[in-house]
Amino acid sequence: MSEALLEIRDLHLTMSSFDGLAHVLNGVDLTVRRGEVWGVVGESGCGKSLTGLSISRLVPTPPARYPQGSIRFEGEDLMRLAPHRMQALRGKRIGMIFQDPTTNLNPTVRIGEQLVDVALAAASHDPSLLDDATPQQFGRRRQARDLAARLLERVGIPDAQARLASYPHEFSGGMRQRVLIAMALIGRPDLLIADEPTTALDVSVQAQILKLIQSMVADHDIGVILITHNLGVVAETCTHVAVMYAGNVVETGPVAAVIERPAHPYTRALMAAIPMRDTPRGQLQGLPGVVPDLIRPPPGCRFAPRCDRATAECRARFPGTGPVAPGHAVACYHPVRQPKIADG
Amino acid sequence: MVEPILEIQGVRKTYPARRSLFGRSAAVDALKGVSLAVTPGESFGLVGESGSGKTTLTRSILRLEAPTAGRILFKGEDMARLGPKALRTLRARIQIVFQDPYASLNPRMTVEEIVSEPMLVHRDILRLDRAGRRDRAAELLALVGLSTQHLARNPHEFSGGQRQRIGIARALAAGPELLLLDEPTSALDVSVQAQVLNLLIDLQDRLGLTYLFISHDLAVVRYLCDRVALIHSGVLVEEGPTREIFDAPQSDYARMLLGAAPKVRVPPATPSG
Amino acid sequence: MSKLADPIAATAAGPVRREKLARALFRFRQSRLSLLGAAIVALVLFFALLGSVLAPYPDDVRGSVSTAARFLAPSAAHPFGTNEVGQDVLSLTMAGTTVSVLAGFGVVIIGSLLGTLVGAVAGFAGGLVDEALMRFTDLVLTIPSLILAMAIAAALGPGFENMVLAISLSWWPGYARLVRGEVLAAREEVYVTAARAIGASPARVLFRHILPNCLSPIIVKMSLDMGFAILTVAGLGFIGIGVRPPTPEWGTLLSTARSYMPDYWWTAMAPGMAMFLAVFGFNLLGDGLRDVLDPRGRR
Amino acid sequence: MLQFILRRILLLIPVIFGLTIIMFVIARLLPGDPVGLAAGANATQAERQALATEFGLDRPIWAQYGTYVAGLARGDLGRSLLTRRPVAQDIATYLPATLELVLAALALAVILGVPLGLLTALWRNRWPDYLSQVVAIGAISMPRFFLGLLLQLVFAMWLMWLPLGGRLPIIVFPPHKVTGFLTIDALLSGNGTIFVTALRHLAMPTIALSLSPLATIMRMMRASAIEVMGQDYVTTARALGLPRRKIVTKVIARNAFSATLTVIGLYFGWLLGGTVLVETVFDWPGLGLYATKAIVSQDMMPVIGVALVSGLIFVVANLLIDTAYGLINPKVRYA
Repeated sequence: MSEALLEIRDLHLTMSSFDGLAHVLNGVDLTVRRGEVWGVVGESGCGKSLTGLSISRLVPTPPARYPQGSIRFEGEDLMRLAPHRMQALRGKRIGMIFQDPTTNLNPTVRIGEQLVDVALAAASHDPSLLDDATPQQFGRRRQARDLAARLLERVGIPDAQARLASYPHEFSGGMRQRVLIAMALIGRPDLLIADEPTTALDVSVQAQILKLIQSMVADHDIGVILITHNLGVVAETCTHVAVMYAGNVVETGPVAAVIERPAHPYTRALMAAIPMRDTPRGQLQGLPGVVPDLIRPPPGCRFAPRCDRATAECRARFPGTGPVAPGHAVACYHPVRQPKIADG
Repeated sequence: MVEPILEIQGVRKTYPARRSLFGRSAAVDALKGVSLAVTPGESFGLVGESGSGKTTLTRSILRLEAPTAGRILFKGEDMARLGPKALRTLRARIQIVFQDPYASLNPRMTVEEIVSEPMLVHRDILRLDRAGRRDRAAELLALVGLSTQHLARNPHEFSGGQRQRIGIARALAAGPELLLLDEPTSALDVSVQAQVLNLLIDLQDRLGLTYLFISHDLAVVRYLCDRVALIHSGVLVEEGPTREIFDAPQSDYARMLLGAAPKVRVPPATPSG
Repeated sequence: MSKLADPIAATAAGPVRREKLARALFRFRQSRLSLLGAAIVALVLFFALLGSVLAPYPDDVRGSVSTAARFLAPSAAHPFGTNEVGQDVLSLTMAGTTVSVLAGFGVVIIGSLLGTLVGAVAGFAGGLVDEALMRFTDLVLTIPSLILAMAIAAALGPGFENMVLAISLSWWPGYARLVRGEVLAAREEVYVTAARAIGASPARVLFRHILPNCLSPIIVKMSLDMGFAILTVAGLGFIGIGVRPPTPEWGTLLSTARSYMPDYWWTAMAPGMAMFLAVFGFNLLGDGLRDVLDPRGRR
Repeated sequence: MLQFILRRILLLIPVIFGLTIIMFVIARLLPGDPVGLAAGANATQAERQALATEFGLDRPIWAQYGTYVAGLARGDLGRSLLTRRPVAQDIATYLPATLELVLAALALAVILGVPLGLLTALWRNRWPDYLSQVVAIGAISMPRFFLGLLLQLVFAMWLMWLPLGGRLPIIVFPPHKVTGFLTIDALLSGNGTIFVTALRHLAMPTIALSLSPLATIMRMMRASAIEVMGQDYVTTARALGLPRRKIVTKVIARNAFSATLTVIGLYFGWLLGGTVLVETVFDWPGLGLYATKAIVSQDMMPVIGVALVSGLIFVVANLLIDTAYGLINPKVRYA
């Protein structure tokens, strides 16, 4: 069990809005080790993206506030870090990829220049990064350019050296996402956070991008957090999964365990709502009710109002996270302990 | 053989090259001769990725665009040869539900105005006065799982799932026979999607509607549709009963697409825990 | 940034329209600047209506002169002093509000009506009609508006109506471009396609779906333009075309005051500051309205 | 790129043609009394009739237009009753003064407006931003000619720091004419003192003319910078560790400026209009003053000539701005 790369403990986040104070994160716990690919899955408004952004402290703190909780990266609490030291981590130790490839690249700057800028920023903290690209006497910018070309080739962009001079609008959606992956990994980070990296892409392109992320992980032995609302993507790409609902992690564990023996009622409802190979027409079980209002959240477990197993205990106090199997934990007083569900 | 409710015969669509101030953009062949037939009461799935031409086909069926060649017949009548009046009455019989719940409803209108607009536009057929339209609107809202209390509200006060229900109520207002569903649930969360899909199935059974279901999501198409057609860059690649297509795909494109779609099951070679 | 929780399910019953109005008013009150703007505009409109009546020396306004009271320095009796013919500058300025504001309204209303018509037809019809109308609009825009207004005023000859017409004829292209852009954007909206798919007639689509959603930016531009129209009217007055004396008008007042600088400098202060205040008020109000009305601004 | 410019130049021809039609309509067709205006107020009936036939006002419209355009082709913009000289000649002499003033004002507005807009955007919602917003709206609301009078009153009459008006003191010989811009010609002929005097004369009119565009460009730049700061690619740049300085210059400033550039083109036309009032206040011998004097004495042809030339300058200026926009924003080039 290598020492934890990232440890989020009891993270709380409140966001002030016109209608009042929204309690968006309600004590998130997550631990990621090198080589692990964590799928953080949940429906819109569950706080998965905000969790990802909070790690790199990209959530602007005038509207948002972190009343309690810590985010330890290799033992160091990022919440207490000075801004300039935090900036030193971004891109160098923590890489990020976002959802929409059409809006995440600077439209007025060539691809090569954008890659070089990230490489130079990372190299300013660790000069050795550029050395293995080309010998030193050619100058840092030239070294960075060669590194960028190599990265573009690595992510599967044909004649990379020439394409450095192209502008973002000259690439397709899939190609742009590859460029963004190259940008996120050029600083050789130890943790990669990908927020819905394939949602905006076609199914065929999505499959290629997911395989690319998997091979990059294998090459550099890094930890990955893949944020998505699609359980299928998690099943085929991730080693572990954390299911989130209304600001809480309700179930975590190895992918196989959680998919075959989902223990939390919400995870089960989520899987029952997905049309499978053999779901007879009309038998799909929708989840009645609505996501809770985060400005006046229900006391205790936030899923209780929609949960058919809820008891007075659930509505009174928020259940702590307890194990149901080795490495497989759930935040519920009445987890479901059953044999494997039929094959998906 | 039952006479098809909708027939698309060899429809082609070419967008001419646009001479813009800064350069020429090449002519685009969006549809290269597509033919298919939808029988009454059926749910027909049209699956294609972006740029496959499925949106162009939808707009051609609704006569929002005229195909360059080929014919589209609704219950045997060639829609191109209909006069403006006949075309308008035809529009009452074909309605559409859009993908984006946030953009498909006029932000300045109340739910009552939105749902009763088709009845107002086609008052010559439906012959409903103001009160009649209001009652029917309330009835339709109940049919899609909303309440009369929502009539006076504006779209921005509803969740994505509820807006999609309002879109469906509007589509049913003029009493259509064919409903075009343009990716109606892809913008919704899984749990909400399931409710809307079941609502669509329930409405089809109760009102005997025919669905043309357009989507890029194979799992949803398999769940809802009896027959499926795969379209790729303007060409119909494969067509047939849903079971056959999914269990024994003939074309390479179909096999690739089915393989690429992520499935919620433990893949055989699970990366070590 | 992810979208926060979906908008909360339909809120409690209660009269809906009042609640929407309350939210809009709250946002308007929030920015103190727009409140200040609204107050100034109210003051300006008040003087526009009752200026000549409320003026401390109403007969001065009607053109009576008294050489004895020439160039009196600012005093309690004459806060802004008197001019070369002994008339109280403050009274003239207060009366001058009427002409400036009236002309401003005239320009904005004629300009916006003409421009909206051209813009809506061009945006909605598209094709050749759009091309022709827009080429003509751009053509009118190439000539600087003040010079064009001067040319038209020169051709039409002096007088209040001619001046207002001259400025309006050079003012409408701004609205044409704005409305055309809004209509083109609205045409692409999904709910407009939905209306056409339902079978709504082109007229219904334009007036029930497209124009209502273009209204806010037009209203914002009209309130901003009020200020600039007043400036242009005063400008034409300053260079000598426009209202014939004895009707008091800020531009002409300033022009005559100029020739008595620097000894009797106070004669210029009142009209100049009145101009500044009026335009400042309309600009603040316009900004405030934009935050409240323009959905795009809020989205 | 070249093809793009050539096509735009070709587009000039219909524009010029269109301008002549508009001017012809104003000069001849508007209900005013063109003959009376052209002949001057106290002309006798015989003189008016002679002028009518001379200008062919009794001939059909299109024939009149034919002679009008033929005249234009020969550079004949009619004759000014006031100066007795052909309008075209007057315009040639007064044009450089207006251009010098307009370009100086535009330069000042852009050089100060763009960075100020960026700074207020970066510090938005804090007190300096609120203050700058109020001052900006104040600057936009200040009538140019009233501001000119105030500047004259304070700096010329009371403090005597700056000259009251005009381009050069009468006693000073203008430098050898190359561009017609006194400041540049003075530099070219290496005459420092004339350069300084010319600059001191240019100061107040430039400030009066540029205050409003400066504030508007600042607000425009601020609005587009704020919009850019909300874009995903800025979040990506921050997430990947780009230093704040580079994010501000290369990501925010560049994208915001390319959006503001198109507006600066439109503003050039506004400045041309604005000079009319500023030149009147400062007796600045440019097209504006020329047109004002002409209009007051009902002398039609100069006003028409000035409007035509201003239109042309505006079109050419916008062509240059669009080309610059094409260079900065690559997407436009490969549209």
